[in-house]
Amino acid sequence: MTTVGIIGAAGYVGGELLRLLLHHPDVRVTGAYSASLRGKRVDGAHPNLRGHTALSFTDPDDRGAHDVVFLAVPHGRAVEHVRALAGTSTCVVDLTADFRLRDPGAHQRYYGEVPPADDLRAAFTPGLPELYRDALRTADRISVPGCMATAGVLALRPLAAAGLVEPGVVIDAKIGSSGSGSSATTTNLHAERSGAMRVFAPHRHRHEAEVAQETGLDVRMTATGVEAVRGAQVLCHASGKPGLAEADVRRAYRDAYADEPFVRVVAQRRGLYRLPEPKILAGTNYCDVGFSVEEDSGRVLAVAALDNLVKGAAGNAVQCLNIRLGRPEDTGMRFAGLHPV
Amino acid sequence: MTTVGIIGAAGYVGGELLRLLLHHPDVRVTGAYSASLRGKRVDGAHPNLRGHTALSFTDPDDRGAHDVVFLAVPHGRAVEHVRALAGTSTCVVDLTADFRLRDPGAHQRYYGEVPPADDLRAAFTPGLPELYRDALRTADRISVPGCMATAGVLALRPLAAAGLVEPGVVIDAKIGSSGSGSSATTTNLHAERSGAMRVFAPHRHRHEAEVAQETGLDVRMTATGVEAVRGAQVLCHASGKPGLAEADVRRAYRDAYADEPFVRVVAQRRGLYRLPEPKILAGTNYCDVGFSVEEDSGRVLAVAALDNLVKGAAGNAVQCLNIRLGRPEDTGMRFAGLHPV
Amino acid sequence: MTTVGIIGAAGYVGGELLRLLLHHPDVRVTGAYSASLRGKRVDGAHPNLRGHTALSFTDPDDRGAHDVVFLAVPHGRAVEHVRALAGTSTCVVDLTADFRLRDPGAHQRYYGEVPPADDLRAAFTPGLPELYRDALRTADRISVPGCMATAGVLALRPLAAAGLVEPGVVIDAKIGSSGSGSSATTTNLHAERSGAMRVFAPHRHRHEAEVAQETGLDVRMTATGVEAVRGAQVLCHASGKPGLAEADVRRAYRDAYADEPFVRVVAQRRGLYRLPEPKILAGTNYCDVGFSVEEDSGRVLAVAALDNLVKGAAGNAVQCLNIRLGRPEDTGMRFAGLHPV
Amino acid sequence: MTTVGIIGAAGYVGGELLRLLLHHPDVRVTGAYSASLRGKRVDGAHPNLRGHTALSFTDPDDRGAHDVVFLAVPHGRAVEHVRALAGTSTCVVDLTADFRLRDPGAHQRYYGEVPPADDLRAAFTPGLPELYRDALRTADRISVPGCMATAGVLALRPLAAAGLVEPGVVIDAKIGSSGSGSSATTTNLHAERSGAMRVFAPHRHRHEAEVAQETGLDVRMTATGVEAVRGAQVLCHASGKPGLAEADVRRAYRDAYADEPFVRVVAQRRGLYRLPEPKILAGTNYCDVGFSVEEDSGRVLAVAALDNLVKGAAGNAVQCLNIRLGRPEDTGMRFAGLHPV
Amino acid sequence: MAATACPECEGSVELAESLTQNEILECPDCLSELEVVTTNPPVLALAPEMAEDWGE
Amino acid sequence: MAATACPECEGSVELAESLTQNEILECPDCLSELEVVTTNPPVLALAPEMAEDWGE
Ligand SMILES: NC(=O)c1ccc[n+]([C@@H]2O[C@H](COP(=O)([O-])OP(=O)(O)OC[C@H]3O[C@@H](n4cnc5c(N)ncnc54)[C@H](OP(=O)(O)O)[C@@H]3O)[C@@H](O)[C@H]2O)c1
Ligand SMILES: NC(=O)c1ccc[n+]([C@@H]2O[C@H](COP(=O)([O-])OP(=O)(O)OC[C@H]3O[C@@H](n4cnc5c(N)ncnc54)[C@H](OP(=O)(O)O)[C@@H]3O)[C@@H](O)[C@H]2O)c1
Ligand SMILES: NC(=O)c1ccc[n+]([C@@H]2O[C@H](COP(=O)([O-])OP(=O)(O)OC[C@H]3O[C@@H](n4cnc5c(N)ncnc54)[C@H](OP(=O)(O)O)[C@@H]3O)[C@@H](O)[C@H]2O)c1
Ligand SMILES: NC(=O)c1ccc[n+]([C@@H]2O[C@H](COP(=O)([O-])OP(=O)(O)OC[C@H]3O[C@@H](n4cnc5c(N)ncnc54)[C@H](OP(=O)(O)O)[C@@H]3O)[C@@H](O)[C@H]2O)c1
Ligand SMILES: [Zn+2]
Ligand SMILES: [Zn+2]
Repeated sequence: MTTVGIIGAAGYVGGELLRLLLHHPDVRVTGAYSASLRGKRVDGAHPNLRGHTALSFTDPDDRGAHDVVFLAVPHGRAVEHVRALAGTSTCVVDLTADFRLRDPGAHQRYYGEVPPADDLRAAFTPGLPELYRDALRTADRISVPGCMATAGVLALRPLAAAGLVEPGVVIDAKIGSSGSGSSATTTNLHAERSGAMRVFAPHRHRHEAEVAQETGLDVRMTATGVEAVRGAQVLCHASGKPGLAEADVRRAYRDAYADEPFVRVVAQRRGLYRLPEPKILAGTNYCDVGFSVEEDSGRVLAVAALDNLVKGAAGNAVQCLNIRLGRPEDTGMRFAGLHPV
Repeated sequence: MTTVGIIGAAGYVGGELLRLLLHHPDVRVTGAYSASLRGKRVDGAHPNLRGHTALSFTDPDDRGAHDVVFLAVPHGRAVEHVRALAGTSTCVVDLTADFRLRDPGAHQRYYGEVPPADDLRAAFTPGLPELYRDALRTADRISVPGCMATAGVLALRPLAAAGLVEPGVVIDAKIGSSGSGSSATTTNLHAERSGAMRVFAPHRHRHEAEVAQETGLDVRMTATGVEAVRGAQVLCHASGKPGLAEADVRRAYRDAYADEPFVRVVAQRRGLYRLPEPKILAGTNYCDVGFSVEEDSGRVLAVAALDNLVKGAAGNAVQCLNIRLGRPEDTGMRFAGLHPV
Repeated sequence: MTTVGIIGAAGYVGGELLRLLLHHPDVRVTGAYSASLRGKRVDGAHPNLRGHTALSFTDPDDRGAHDVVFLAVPHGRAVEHVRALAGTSTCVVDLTADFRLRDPGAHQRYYGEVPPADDLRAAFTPGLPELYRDALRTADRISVPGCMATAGVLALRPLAAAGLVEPGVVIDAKIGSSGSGSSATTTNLHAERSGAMRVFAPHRHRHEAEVAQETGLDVRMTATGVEAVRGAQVLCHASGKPGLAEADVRRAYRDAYADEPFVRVVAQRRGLYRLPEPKILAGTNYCDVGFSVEEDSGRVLAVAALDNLVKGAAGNAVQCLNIRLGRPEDTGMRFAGLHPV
Repeated sequence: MTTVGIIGAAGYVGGELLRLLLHHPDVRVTGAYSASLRGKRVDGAHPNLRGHTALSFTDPDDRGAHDVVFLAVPHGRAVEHVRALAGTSTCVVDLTADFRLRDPGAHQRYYGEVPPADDLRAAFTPGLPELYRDALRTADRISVPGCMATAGVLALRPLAAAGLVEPGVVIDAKIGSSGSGSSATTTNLHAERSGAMRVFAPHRHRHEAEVAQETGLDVRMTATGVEAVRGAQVLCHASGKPGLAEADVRRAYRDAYADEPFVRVVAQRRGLYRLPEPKILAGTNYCDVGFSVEEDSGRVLAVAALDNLVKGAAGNAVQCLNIRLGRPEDTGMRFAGLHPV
Repeated sequence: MAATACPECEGSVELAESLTQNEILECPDCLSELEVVTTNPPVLALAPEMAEDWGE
Repeated sequence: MAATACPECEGSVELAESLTQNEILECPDCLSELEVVTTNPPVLALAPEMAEDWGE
């Protein structure tokens, strides 16, 4: 049994980690940390876990030893925990943005702050199985990408890798309200957030830097909050290289994802769900990717959808853990998703 | 021109008062008071008013003189403003619960606090045109009822007045998130409040006392927060007196509301909208009331729906003002509502 | 391996049966029947099953032999299938209303039609594990109750069995749009159904008869369609027997459900989710039940929530199957549900 | 009094025309035409109009004479009505796509069908007051643009006219379910359409042709159905000409729309509603337009939002009528919109 | 089971033993409806498609 | 582990070995906050509760 501690366990990503790990056959959750709810029952904050756990939260200051520690804390706060564990062989899976960008200049530009020290950063492997599976088998420091970044990378990477599109790509991203976490602010007040189509990042959403890093494309990302609790979708507008045929695009996606357990290629000519949509993915670890090519003009639309709290965060982290433990990647994550929903 | 000041103008009810009064032909808004937003533009807090006003908020401590003052402040805070105006002939329209219950014992029981002094309370006329129209023509202190109370009273009063039902009535009330105002709390966090069916008052919702007061029935009210921003609906389960016929019930509603500008009797045998529903009332001052009688068993269901911020608060207050000013009651409130929506 | 056929597999309940049974370790789905979609892939109609099955639909007229047949067809159409299987030892799990009411007079009254013949009806055991577990172990004809009926029975049965309440109970039921199936009608057009609070059954909702049958109470049920796709909730307004104490009620629920795998007692004094709410149950087989007692007046509110397609239909059916097969009841149904959602 | 007939009055656009025209002080609705609902009350189909009209629908085959006829019929069906009125001086306001594109080749390409004859087409003035106000004063044939086309044109025209951006523009459009009208199909079934992010036009949405026509830009439009009943929003991704400063862009918008009654420039640095969002526009005739410029990279995002049934259809048509009648443009359309909502 | 490539998307379409002419198959990848034009060798073509409404 | 009944709902509340006076426990059934009034024998009482906002 691998013992696991979750820092930030009272938050939305923390709750999702608990949901996935409490039933994981190879893992035992030995610490769920929250300062504000220390001593309180875990199923008070996460009512879906009633009957699934009798755990209570522990103060992060009383952290015990665990084989694996997940960091589901606010952006900027992972560094202190990583530093505290420096030199130990504890496996750390960080879900914040702190260790995602390899280029310290990009970190500075996108986050407006000094990046963590080089030696800390250098130890991290990106927590994206589809690109870094081999490195993840032995990684002890894993940095899970942002939710819309994962969607963008998985949508564009086959096109970029096969050299099928021109570098300039516009990404239009949509996301539900859980994407901004569990603290109550006017931004997320139900009467204000309901039915919103809120362009909260007209330019340079931070996940843009991650998509650029992993695809080599010149990406610009705009992000809009829409009516949903869970779910993110990216529409990537690209231009095909001269003479691009739809068959080439389809082949690139097929080849890239043929053996992936959690990426499905969805680009159908009939039916209601022809391209990826997040609602049927809620609770699952899928990232569905699809495309549409207009051969005349060479326009390419690449689409990806996922649940921001699962494949966009906790589920992706657990998939990395499964790889690290040498277990089947879908261990603990076989929920198919719901329809209708 | 009647000059008007609104205390609590940054809140949801305050915003709705502004929407209705800024275009009212007989009124000029000369003060929109907010402590937290003093000096800020009104259309910053209420973006629907862009292009409709250049007003800014004023600190309540700098209150000027107005012919009419609306109090849209939290429960318990109206008293201080009413006291400050004691002895003046300023017309005060209070939208809080402070002056709604005539019986100080009931106030104590339902609010768990000492009611305002008798002399302050005695001056108030209930702001319910359908029952107190004549008194309102000259009233200088008006206390607007609660939103679900208004729905409950208008649904049950014709039955009670005509003696058609037994006294014991169960009211099952539903309400949208704007009913709890504009401050951000976990309760109203979008990700928590979305899709809720939250029984927040399993027994003795406070509005129960108002319905009892105005109908003489022995009412019990349960309230549930449902997915909606605006809108309240009450389902009143009653038992008809022996031998009750549907025709009697229909006649009672018709007679009661034949001349009412803002109460429509909706009880149809065909179509999608057979009984009152709040969604098509958003932004309007209607309270739709309807009923269904099962003659065999004598069961009666009375239904009412309204927009909690309009007929349930600001619109009802403006209707009272129109009566007080001797103007047509629908002045400034001719919006028909939307469909589809 | 038990072989299973699903008649009505293209519908919403049929899709949910597929979701649960395709991953059931003891079962193989050997027939998914649909007339309108015969020959089409199952994951075209149920896009959540992409990657989970390569099955196509078969015409019901070509039905093969299966150990178990689930009937997820429209009300009134189960009889023909049951008749066709008469005399065989195929286990039939019927999800329609055709065999739910023991009293043919009640069937006639509530459904306005002649009930199936006595010999057909007599063979059926109600598919409600909490009440009929022992009989289900050997049952070959199982009739799964209605979704709001299941909620109502599980909410009220402990009170009724312990004699804690007076017989007259008012049930106010709410339900999402999936409750009326997958055929497109104006009733369920998105623009009309969105944000609805539609009292579609002001009196005598058909599930009332089932609640009466299983609790012995004199129940009246009103049903309202609310904004949700999945989910049903009942609020049961009852009067306690003289002297009723909350402790008695709590004990009755605890005793009734202590060992039930899918009934949780939820009646908390703190937190956001104090009483049962369907949204956190989507996709799960739970029926959460709770209560609130007002000792002064003796008023009792019993509340239950479930996912109408799972514990209200397909999940309950699979739980019955598990019992019949002598398997752990939660086989194939360990999904905990999501939060936030 | 101008007499008005509405063909297609039972539809969603028809209903909105009725809502606006029944209270228009200069107009009398003398014909509301529907084949399927002939003889039925108008407020049966449009429940928001209860108490606002006693009209019934008339069969379109019995069309009388009216000063103005609005065509709110399906795409392709306006031609027959226009032809029937050829040679009369009846003012025709067409809300379909039949007469929107000046270039017959474009019509053929985007609609896959032969455009109406040249002489019929030539008579039409585009129903877009912001661009064709003068021509509209005397126009007898008016063709109202598509909803997302209006948004796209109003968002981009100031930039195009001032030569501030490069020609290639990507438009990402979102729309609510009322955009596809009132007939019940699986596409719009509540359980399927709820929470959708459905990319129904990955390329070449038809409104793209209209935006190109009115701006001269090389536009590509993708459209997605999102969770909303009313509302459309466009995000227009453009590249500024070298050296573009935000101040130039702001000035271009200000100059273009300074005197427009129904276009508000919304591009704020603070607050929740910084860029245009449709929800606060429901029921209003506003098209809010805004922008964000990233000076370093020269990226420009232009945003517009409107209610597809109002400024996107019926309201825009009424604004044209007001111009044609020489009345204030906002006659009958002073509703400010709601917040919260 | 034999398989052939979908003429629309090159996806692999499984062919039953008992293939009959004019039979309609469905591509598992793109969900196109495919008509069996000849059975030996098996040739599939895009079936004439009723335009299917899909939004807007 | 020892357990005692919740004074509010009779639910079973587990008691750690190292119980300290005035410690706040939570009842697993009704989520009430319970204060340890005495440790030997262990006696729990409903903790003075800040009214918690919950809707409306
Ligand atoms: N939400 C998403 O969709 C999503 C997706 C991908 C990645 N992420 C990332 O995941 C992280 C968590 O996001 P979330 O949405 O779960 O946020 P959240 O709901 O706000 O939860 C964050 C939790 O962190 C705890 N915390 C705060 N400061 C801390 C500190 N210094 N040390 C330890 N714990 C601290 C808080 O609990 P206490 O105060 O009680 O300790 C809180 O419960 C963020 O970095 C976010 O960017 C989120
Ligand atoms: N929401 C409804 O559906 C509804 C329906 C019927 C009646 N009501 C009643 O209407 C009142 C207002 O409700 P709401 O929903 O508009 O609440 P809200 O959105 O919370 O607004 C209340 C406003 O009152 C101001 N305020 C707070 N304390 C004050 C004080 N001592 N003096 C003056 N102003 C103060 C606040 O602004 P600053 O802090 O900036 O001054 C705040 O904007 C409440 O009494 C409520 O019960 C509400
Ligand atoms: N929805 C719920 O929440 C719920 C809950 C509890 C119980 N139920 C019950 O479960 C049953 C199915 O409900 P649903 O919501 O899944 O309905 P649905 O989505 O409308 O599906 C019904 C299916 O039955 C098939 N069908 C129609 N006539 C048939 C016949 N004579 N023989 C065989 N199949 C036939 C139809 O497919 P083809 O025409 O293609 O064959 C259709 O897909 C109903 O009896 C309903 O009352 C529903
Ligand atoms: N919905 C929008 O957001 C929107 C926005 C801009 C423009 N438009 C355009 O406005 C038009 C109406 O759209 P809608 O959304 O209102 O559609 P809708 O709700 O489907 O209504 C169309 C109406 O046209 C009637 N009709 C059908 N065939 C007819 C014919 N040959 N002659 C006369 N009437 C006929 C139908 O009623 P009966 O069968 O009873 O006669 C129906 O009520 C369409 O051309 C649409 O493209 C719509
Ligand atoms: Zn294919
Ligand atoms: Zn307790």
